[in-house]
Amino acid sequence: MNYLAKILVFPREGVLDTQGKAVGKALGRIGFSSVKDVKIGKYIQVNLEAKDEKEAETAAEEMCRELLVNDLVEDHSIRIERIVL
Amino acid sequence: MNYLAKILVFPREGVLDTQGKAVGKALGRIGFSSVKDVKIGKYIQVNLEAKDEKEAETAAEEMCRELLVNDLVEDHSIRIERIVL
Amino acid sequence: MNTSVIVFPGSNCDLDVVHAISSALGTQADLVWHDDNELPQGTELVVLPGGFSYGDYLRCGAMAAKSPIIRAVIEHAGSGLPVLGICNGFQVLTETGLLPGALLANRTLSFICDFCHVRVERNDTPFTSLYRKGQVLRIPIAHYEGMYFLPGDELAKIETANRIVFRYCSPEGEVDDSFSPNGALNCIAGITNEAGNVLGMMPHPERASESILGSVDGLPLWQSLSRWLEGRNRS
Amino acid sequence: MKTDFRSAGLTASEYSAIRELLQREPNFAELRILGVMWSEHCSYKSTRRLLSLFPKDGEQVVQGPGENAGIVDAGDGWGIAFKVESHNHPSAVAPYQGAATGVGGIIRDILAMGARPAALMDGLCLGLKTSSRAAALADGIVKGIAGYGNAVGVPTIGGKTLYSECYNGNPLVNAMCLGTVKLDNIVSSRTALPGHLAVLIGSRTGRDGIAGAAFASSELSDDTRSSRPQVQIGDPFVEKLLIECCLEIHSKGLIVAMQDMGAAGITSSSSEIAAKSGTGIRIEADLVPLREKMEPWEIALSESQERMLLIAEPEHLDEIGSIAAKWQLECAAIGEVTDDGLFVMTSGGSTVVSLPAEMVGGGCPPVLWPSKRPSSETTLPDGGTGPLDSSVIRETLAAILRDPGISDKSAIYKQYDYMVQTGTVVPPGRSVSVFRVRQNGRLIGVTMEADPWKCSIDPFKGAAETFLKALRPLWLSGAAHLGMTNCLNYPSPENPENFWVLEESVKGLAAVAGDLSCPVVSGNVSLYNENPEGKIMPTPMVGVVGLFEKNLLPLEDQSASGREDIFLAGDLPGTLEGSLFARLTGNGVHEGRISYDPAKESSFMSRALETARGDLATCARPIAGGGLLTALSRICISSNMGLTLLLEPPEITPGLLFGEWGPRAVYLVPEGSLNGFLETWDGFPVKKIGFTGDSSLSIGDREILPVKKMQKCWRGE
Ligand SMILES: Nc1ncnc2c1ncn2[C@@H]1O[C@H](COP(=O)(O)OP(=O)(O)O)[C@@H](O)[C@H]1O
Ligand SMILES: [Mg+2]
Repeated sequence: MNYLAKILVFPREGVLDTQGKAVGKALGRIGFSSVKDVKIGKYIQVNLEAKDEKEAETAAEEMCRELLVNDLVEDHSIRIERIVL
Repeated sequence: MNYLAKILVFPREGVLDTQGKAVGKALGRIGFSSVKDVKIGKYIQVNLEAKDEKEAETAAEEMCRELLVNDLVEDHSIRIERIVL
Repeated sequence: MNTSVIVFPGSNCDLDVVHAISSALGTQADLVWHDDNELPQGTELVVLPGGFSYGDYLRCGAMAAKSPIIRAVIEHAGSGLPVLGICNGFQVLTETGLLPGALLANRTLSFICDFCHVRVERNDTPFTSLYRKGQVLRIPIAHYEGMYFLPGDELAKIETANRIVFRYCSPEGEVDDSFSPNGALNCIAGITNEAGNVLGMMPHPERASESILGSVDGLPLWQSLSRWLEGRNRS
Repeated sequence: MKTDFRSAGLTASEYSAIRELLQREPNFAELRILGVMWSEHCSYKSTRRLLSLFPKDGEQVVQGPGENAGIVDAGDGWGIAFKVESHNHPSAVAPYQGAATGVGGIIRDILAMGARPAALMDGLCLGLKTSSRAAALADGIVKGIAGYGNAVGVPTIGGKTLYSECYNGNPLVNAMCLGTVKLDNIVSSRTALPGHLAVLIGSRTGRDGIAGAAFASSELSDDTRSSRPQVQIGDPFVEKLLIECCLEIHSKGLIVAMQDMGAAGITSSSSEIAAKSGTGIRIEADLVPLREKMEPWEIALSESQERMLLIAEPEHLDEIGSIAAKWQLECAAIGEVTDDGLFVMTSGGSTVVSLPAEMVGGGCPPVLWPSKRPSSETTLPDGGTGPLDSSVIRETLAAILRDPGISDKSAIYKQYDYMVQTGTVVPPGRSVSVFRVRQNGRLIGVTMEADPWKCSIDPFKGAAETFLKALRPLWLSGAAHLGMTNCLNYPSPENPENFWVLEESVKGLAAVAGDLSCPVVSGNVSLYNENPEGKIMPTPMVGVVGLFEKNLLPLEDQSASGREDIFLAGDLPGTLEGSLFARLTGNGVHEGRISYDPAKESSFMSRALETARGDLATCARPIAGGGLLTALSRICISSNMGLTLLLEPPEITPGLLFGEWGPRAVYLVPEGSLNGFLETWDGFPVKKIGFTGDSSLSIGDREILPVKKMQKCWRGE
């Protein structure tokens, strides 16, 4: 079966988010004065085959550990969706 | 009131997602043979003040149009969440 | 030649452009801060230099394109005077809409700093009149996001309108994807607007303007501009 | 609160020294601060005595060690500030950020002298490509240097990369920066006066890298995540703004003293300024712009990047503030210079730290580790050393050209913007990197060298040879050396044999510095480069800066036209001990003896300089790693031109073809210059060994390798 693992990767709490900071300031400068803070991360969408949701999730977790996420500086969260064709 | 605008930005259909392709290949190489396709985008989380959800959403849309997204090459989606302290 | 070189936070080729113009033409160029609302009186050429404006965060050139000075740059372009965007400056021009398209990550997914070859496709612009059509230039590039992209139908339009000024090529001038360092569509290294007075290019002419730096193939670009402006002032 | 000195990183004797000096118990914050400031990384407690052996003076030296960077005179009122700094431990844990912040840190050291950062060099000792972990570290490190250096707009114009298994888990990242400064406009860190303000400019302070210095002062444990300081994140965008901002403030004459914030952040920068200026300093923690809520001791020790401490007169604060605002940087007066000699930190109206500034900065008692010459003389296999036959030469040369230490490094340096600032006259990939000082047009040559294998065999002579390997290419290209910087990368000094090796290496470097008048103007020490899997070889990394005479262009090191005679200047056979040949073949290691002969080096130097200045050759290349045949191959490869060696069979020994050590070089001499060349080298061993031309490298009438094949090997195709 086909699943979509939707993975959000963002800077860990306390780790400087250089990009988010710069974008937050820029939004303020161009007039979005309501903005208090911006965080920027990555969105990774993996289309994978697995026998069930559980297996898809385990695989995605492993991919994060092995390659997609640097857990010294990044946190992540995963959501699995079944692809119905 | 405080809202979190969670914005996903990803390469538009037809625009080469070089990074996604490279990551997909790399995952295959290190043994994740179940991976069929990878897309990589950005995750932008804006913490903003607004009087209600509607206003927050409008503001976020406008930020996307003004700065956060380049529609020539990117698509985006927005989800608004209320921050309860 | 009265030149204004725009300095964005994170620009890093601004002084290089000033230096190249002064060594090529003996004229001084002004640095103009992005926060200004006006260009200095009498500005003839505007240069958006290379570098990492706003750290290249979000998208290269996106935040710089929202700077206060950009309105004046757009007006300047509208008046028919030349605007040159080099590397990050090219990215700013596409983000402002003065030029079509976008510059995406190199297909190698790495930063590339090297000499490359480009072919001059047009010598009827203010920037290129002193080149021969078909002339091959040896000129440096230094970028991570230099892959020119435009959706197919629009790409066809700018091709038909003959708006490509430079294409990556072999040392002998053969244009082929295999000679493109970054994977740019149609090997595009530089394009103009419809009127031909706004040029965006990924290669750095200011790095090829002195023989001690290994190439003088960028020199004619400054000289062309100077001559074009003199001609305009005379008429 | 019961304070535990051990968890602060102090020893029992240090703790009692502290109580002695203070005549009281230090409080918790003070203990943490002293723990960091008295760490090896900050205090140089194990090496201070050794470093004092370095000759530091010379008429060209404007600023020797002791400031943020050394400065040498580059003519016409301009100076070159330079220094090398290691970021080994952070890069082993977080390669991208570790290497990036290493680059950021060394740039701020140069900036702190009032200099404009003009060039970077990177010395990398990496693990073997066959280890996937080492390969990932190497990749991250290179990307980190590129990511930071490119964005900040300082070209990386060269460096040194070598590979050995001992660096698999202990990669070395030594970043060197050079800056240009007007000699009458140098900034110092020892000119603060009571009543001046301490002004912090740059990023907000967060919890990054608290106690990072202490981390760099111990071995790496297996666990890469727990008990680690928060990884420091570099923001090259802010650094670029910081450079421009500080230089603008400086150009207006508003800076009294300046200090970058490196290890131990506010504490080290402010206490160092106070100690060097003979003043005190009081910092109010509550005035420091923060990213998050922090304890005063955390504020004192945070290693958040992209911050500088300026000392300024109070009436200039507004102008400084408006310049900082223009560059979108935080700017806050966080305290003032006092006259009581104390480093004081207050918070919420009460004093949280009060320590003699002298004690914080330089008070750590030196540690004299026992030193013991290693007993086990490594007995090296003594292979056959007779003449080699062509097929062995062919295979050996091909293997050498493919060796990662010799082969093409362009995959690394093309990721670096090496041309920004339009001053790069000789780009990476050559034996010398050369940049032009924009302000006066003078050319500066820079080299970086390390040779841990030779240092492992004989730390004194190996370190001397390392230094000489950095000097000779400068001389050959025509640059007279001005000064040296170095990074001493070693394992734990607590092992007596390690310490002996360190001592001997320092003596070897000092000998060359003295004998050849190349003073040491700055440097850095990185100890404890070991982990449970092993320790690094002794790796002194040497950087040398040289100056070309006005209007002299660097002599080429890799161009042949096919119409030159080839000369070897120097002894016919080199030495195989510690050579790449010996490592690859385990053969012939006893041919030739290693030596250090300063008189000979000096004679070589003057002749090499004269040759370059007199335009007596078209190409000159030092014989270094891989020996004579490798040096010649590099010329063939880049000029796409073959050559023929006129050697007789008895001469065709491994020592001649592949030996290293000592002053040896190959020259290409066109016919018109022959007389001048030979006159210049009269009295020094010199011999015509062949001529250029054809499309292969041959010895006599036997083809060794076609140029095309050499190119393939070298490029790894
Ligand atoms: N990490 C690096 N960064 C930039 N340039 C490098 C780097 N490593 C090597 N180089 C360049 O590549 C060339 C070859 O490097 P290397 O083999 O380490 O030195 P050598 O030529 O002394 O044996 C040198 O010109 C050097 O400047
Ligand atoms: Mg310093």
